[in-house]
Amino acid sequence: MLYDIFVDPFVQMYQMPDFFLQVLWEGFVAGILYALIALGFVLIFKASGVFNFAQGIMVVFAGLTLVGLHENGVPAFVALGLTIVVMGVLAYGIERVVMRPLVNQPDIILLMATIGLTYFLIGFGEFIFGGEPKRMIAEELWLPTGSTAFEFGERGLVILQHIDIAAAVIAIIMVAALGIFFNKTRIGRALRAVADDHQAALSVGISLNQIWAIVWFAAGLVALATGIMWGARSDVSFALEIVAFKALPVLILGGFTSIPGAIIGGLIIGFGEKIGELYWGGLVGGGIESWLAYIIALIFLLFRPQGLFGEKIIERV
Amino acid sequence: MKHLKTLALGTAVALGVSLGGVTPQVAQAEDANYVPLLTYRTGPFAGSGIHIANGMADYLHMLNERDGGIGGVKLAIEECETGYNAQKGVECYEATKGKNALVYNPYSTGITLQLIPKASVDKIPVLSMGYGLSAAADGNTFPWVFNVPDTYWDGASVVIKYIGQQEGGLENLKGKKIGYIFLDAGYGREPIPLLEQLAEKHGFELLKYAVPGKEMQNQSSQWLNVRRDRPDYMIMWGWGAMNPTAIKEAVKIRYPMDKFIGVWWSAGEDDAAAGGAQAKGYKALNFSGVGMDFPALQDIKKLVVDAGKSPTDVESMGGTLYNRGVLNSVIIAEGIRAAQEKTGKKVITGEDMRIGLESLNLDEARLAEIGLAGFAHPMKVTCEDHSGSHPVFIQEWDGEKFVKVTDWIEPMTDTVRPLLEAAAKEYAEKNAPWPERTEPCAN
Amino acid sequence: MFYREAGQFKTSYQSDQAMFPILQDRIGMAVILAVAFIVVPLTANDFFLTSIMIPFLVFSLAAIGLNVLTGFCGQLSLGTGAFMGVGAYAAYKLTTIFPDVNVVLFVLISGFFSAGIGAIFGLPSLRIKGLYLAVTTLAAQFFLEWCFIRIPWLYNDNASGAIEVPKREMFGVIVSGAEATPLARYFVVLGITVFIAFLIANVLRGRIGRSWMMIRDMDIAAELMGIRPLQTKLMAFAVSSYICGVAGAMMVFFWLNAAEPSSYSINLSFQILFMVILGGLGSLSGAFLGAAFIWILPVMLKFIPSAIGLEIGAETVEHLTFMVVGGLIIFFLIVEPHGFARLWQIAKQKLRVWPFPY
Amino acid sequence: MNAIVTNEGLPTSEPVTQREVLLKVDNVSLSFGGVKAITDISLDIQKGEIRAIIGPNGAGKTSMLNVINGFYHPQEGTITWRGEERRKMKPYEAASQGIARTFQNVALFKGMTTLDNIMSGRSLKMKKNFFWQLLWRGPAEQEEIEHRRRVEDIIDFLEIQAIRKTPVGKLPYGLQKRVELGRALAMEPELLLLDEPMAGMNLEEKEDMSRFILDVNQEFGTTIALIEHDMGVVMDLSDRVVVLDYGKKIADGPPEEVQASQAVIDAYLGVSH
Repeated sequence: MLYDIFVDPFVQMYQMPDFFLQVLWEGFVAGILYALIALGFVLIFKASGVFNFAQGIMVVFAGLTLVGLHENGVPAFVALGLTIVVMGVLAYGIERVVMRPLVNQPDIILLMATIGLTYFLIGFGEFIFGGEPKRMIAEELWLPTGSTAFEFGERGLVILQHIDIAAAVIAIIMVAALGIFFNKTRIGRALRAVADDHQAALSVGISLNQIWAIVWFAAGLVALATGIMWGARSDVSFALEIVAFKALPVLILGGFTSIPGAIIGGLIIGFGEKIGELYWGGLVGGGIESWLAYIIALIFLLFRPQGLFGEKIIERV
Repeated sequence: MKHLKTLALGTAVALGVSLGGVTPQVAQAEDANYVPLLTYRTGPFAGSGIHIANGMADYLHMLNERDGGIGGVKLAIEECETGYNAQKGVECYEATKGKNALVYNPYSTGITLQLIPKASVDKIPVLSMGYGLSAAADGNTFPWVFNVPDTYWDGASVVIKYIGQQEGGLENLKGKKIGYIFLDAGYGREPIPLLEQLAEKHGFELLKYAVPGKEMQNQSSQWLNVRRDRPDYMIMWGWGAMNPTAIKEAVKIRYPMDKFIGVWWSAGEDDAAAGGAQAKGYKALNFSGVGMDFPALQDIKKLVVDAGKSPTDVESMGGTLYNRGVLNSVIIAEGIRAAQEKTGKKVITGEDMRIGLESLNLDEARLAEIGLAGFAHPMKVTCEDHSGSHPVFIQEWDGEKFVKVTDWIEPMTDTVRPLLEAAAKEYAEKNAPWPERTEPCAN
Repeated sequence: MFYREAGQFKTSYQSDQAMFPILQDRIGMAVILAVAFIVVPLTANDFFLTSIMIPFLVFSLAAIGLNVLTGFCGQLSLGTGAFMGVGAYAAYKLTTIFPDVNVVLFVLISGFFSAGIGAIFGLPSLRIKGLYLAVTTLAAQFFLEWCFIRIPWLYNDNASGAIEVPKREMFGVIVSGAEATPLARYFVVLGITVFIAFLIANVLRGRIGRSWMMIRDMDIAAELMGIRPLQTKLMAFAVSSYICGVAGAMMVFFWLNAAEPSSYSINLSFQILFMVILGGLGSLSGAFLGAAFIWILPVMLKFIPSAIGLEIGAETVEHLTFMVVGGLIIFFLIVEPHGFARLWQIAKQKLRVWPFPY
Repeated sequence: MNAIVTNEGLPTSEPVTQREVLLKVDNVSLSFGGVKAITDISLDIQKGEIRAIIGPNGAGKTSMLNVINGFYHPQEGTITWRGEERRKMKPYEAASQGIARTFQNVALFKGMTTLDNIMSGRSLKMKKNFFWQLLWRGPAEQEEIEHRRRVEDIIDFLEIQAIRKTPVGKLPYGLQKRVELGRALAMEPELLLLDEPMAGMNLEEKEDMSRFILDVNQEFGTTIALIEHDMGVVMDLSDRVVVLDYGKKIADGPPEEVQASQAVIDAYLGVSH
């Protein structure tokens, strides 16, 4: 028993290095996708303090809109453009209808509102585009779909999917672009000001409403990118929503407000759950992926309640 | 804001008041046979469910259009959305059973399991065509449940038999590794006892890969495990979004597709198409015809789909799952017809329907008569055997469509049947006191 | 005018701290109980009982359970569904091991199992607060759900992986299993729900209820006043989980008859949370109102189109239901974040001053 | 110094120094990360006195109170309570030893009524367990009524009968402060810590509050330690004053003495260090 837990997995890693590499790669790709969803959460939480449960649904909704439009005869890139417009309208609508009237409500009310939004978007998306899973139009968007295998020692093989590589590249571009946007533009500065202190930002003439709409739009774009990547791995349908729950432990690890935290947290969870599942999961019947991420996050939280990158909390009275 | 609050108060009160009026009308036309269809066109399983739902509804509507129903009595058809959710399924059942429902087709093993104990109490049969509780094939224990034409255990035995054929005999399975990837729910677990039995008997190693329902679209770990274990064959019991994802993942790890065999529910065109060109060679069981070359299907197209009376997409007609839905309705319709003959009544009840299903005999002549010659293997139900363990065939994906690649293969009835009876007995014991069969055999 | 307490004087502290100090409320409560125990059983049909009343009561109880934790103690939990599941599986194991013992007793005992599990998962609440805690309770949800699937002992190795409720009698009446009449099941559910709601109302107005609210309103001040935070929070977790566990057991024994692990999924947690929030955090009557709204509205929406003769596909109805429920949730949150309980108070206030606007 | 409180009937005539020492703080230092909040402070609080802690903003006054009631744990130094050295303890343990307090920013339980807030002060004194609470009828109810009587006495004392059933969130600031005092009194403490009890009050409210503080001290014999910025109030109310600045003690003694201290004058006028 002890052997199975403490020795055997490492022996396996050593004996089949190609497989171990493959596991790490899968963990990396999963981690990137979790990080992208978490990134959407972080953007919104930073700017408005809203824990946006609907981020997972926005991912599906964006993907579904893109594919749905294409299915109805819209050329791929036009559909992409239209989807961006739709996400913009959605962001504006959410700001107008949900966020503005609910400003200054307690966290839990805002959280519930985003869960309400989740329900609404599920119904709305399926109402418009139908409920069956749809194939992502990866090829039409000029995304690579093949795979490359690397020989590795004797009989060894590491297979890299091109789409996964593309996902990683796009994620990096996305984060870099957001970084530039935050640090170099006027709106970015205003956004950081809002994140720091709403009242103070208001008093220097920054429009909160405008910032919120922009942030929701940015989160919508991140969602769209995530939706395309994830959709290319498995089809687009609302079943993906559940996978989005994986982004929550990522947030806990990384802290609710840290963009680097989201990315590193995503990678930790991605690696952790794949390695855990493949080398230790078998001991308890497998499927531990569904909760391992949460347990990792929970244990972590007990030692560092503020997350990886959060600041130490000093309680005051 | 103040007005908003008044409005909210008003809304709340209005909702409260209208509550009283909700109870669905039990008023049902006296001169129709009422068939509720528990379907799902939403949720993670909609991808498979929509085709089934269309097939089921379209055939029954076609009968109404073409023949004015069955035996001169129209069919009242009502769909109730379950979302593959057991709770909603039961709700649908409770809401519709009072309207003199004839039979239920839950299209979910989970819902089926919940309805089985209710069936004998409410006197409404459950028809779980090729799914549900395998043990329900034992008509003596489960007089109200039908799983014609085959149980999952029949299906699993056919897969093993086929693999044996490929390897040049069942004895060559010794020492082989066979992987079983399944939806981790009642559905996917159902065949495990049989597969384990066969593994012991024929000396192969059974490797199980469970896919949790909520992680259907994220199977990379399971397939990494497959890659590590390198099983000689893979068997899949998948449904909904699990199927296309699994096929994609199999392609991704470069698993030889011709050694990958799905159950009849993993046989959708969309499922295989998701794997792209590399999915060529993927195999699946089937027991219903593929294609549109059947007069009855042409009638559906003409009278229902083209007439705009159905949400069905013309292109999806003739697909495996659509045709499966049609076959389901064929069995319902033939059950009703048999019941009308046996009882002499035109408008029948659930109890009559049970008799009708129990005396179902869909032979070749009858299939031809209803315009479905060769659509399915002739099937027959007896009082003892509610499944019949009918032969099934295997179809292969050629990159565009499924092609039948084997002849009809008989299940290993001699192995399966005793196990079924033992399982039925065990079920009755576990659920003691389980009602004894009191219904006389009408055959 | 209609709801006026003028002239009702309290002469003792006892009467002042009664559960319903105002006469009109006492009358109202008596009427509600009379309707529940007499009018409904006499008039309702099977559908109304099985698909509306029984689930409504089960969910009300679950909402009360979550309300103890979230509404009164301020600890946000998304693991309610799993805690309900623990109750259901515990009751199932107990009644299949000891088939001769009264099933209602087991349903009540099963709550202790979920109370224990709930307390264990409540441990992190000492260090983790707010939304972080909410996310960690998801760990409980997903871990327990996994247990329901992967520990076959819990469902007696049924091939189906589901628990199926056997036939059980109480005082010669069949109360569970397929043969139990809706009426019998209704009475059992109603009895348990009213009983537990009454007991919990007692706890909430006393010392323990107050200590929960102290933690909720200002945990630091509470601690400086001698409240032990861990003990108090764990107690809230345990009591809350007990109630949820009983509700979960009732859900399978007296309503669904069989349950799969997916019956106790995260969606159930959300559903209960909606009931609590829309009903009103920290209000027992709110739990009932919220349960009525969240459970009955979709059922209504589902059957309204066919009732008024509209030909809409089943899936369209489902989509519309999602949209309407989601939209209404947002609407009510915007209009009255304190829930229906507050709306009801506003209504009472209006009745009190009627016919004058103020 | 405008005398807003008349000194009629000051506690006792016996010399202040002869009283029993209730709480003694020796060489305490506290820091957060690199920031030193308190450096090497020693002070004592004697039974029955009113002890004021004053100093400019950020002097470490509130931190000192937090140390005394166990919310912060000093890195160095000892705390002696009734002659016994206190180990590192949780705030609720301090509370059970008889230390109560009010807060700089009102820390009432916002969702509860005035009555419930004050009743919450009785939490430590109520013992009936969960099962009696479930039943309510009988012991739990008796206990509740018994404590309700004590709470009503406090309500009468503070003259807040009319707002008994009002949720405290709806009360004006002055009344909230009063309710908070009532809540602390309900604990029947040995030592009552008041953190700026008069901040943000108008003259009339200050007068009321001062009277309540004196009454508490005299009628119930409660020892009081208070932080206050209003020098007039401090000088008139307190028996002894300790002055903190930048986390250090710069003066300690009777009001008049402290008032004359050069260090104190410098601290308040902002002489550069």
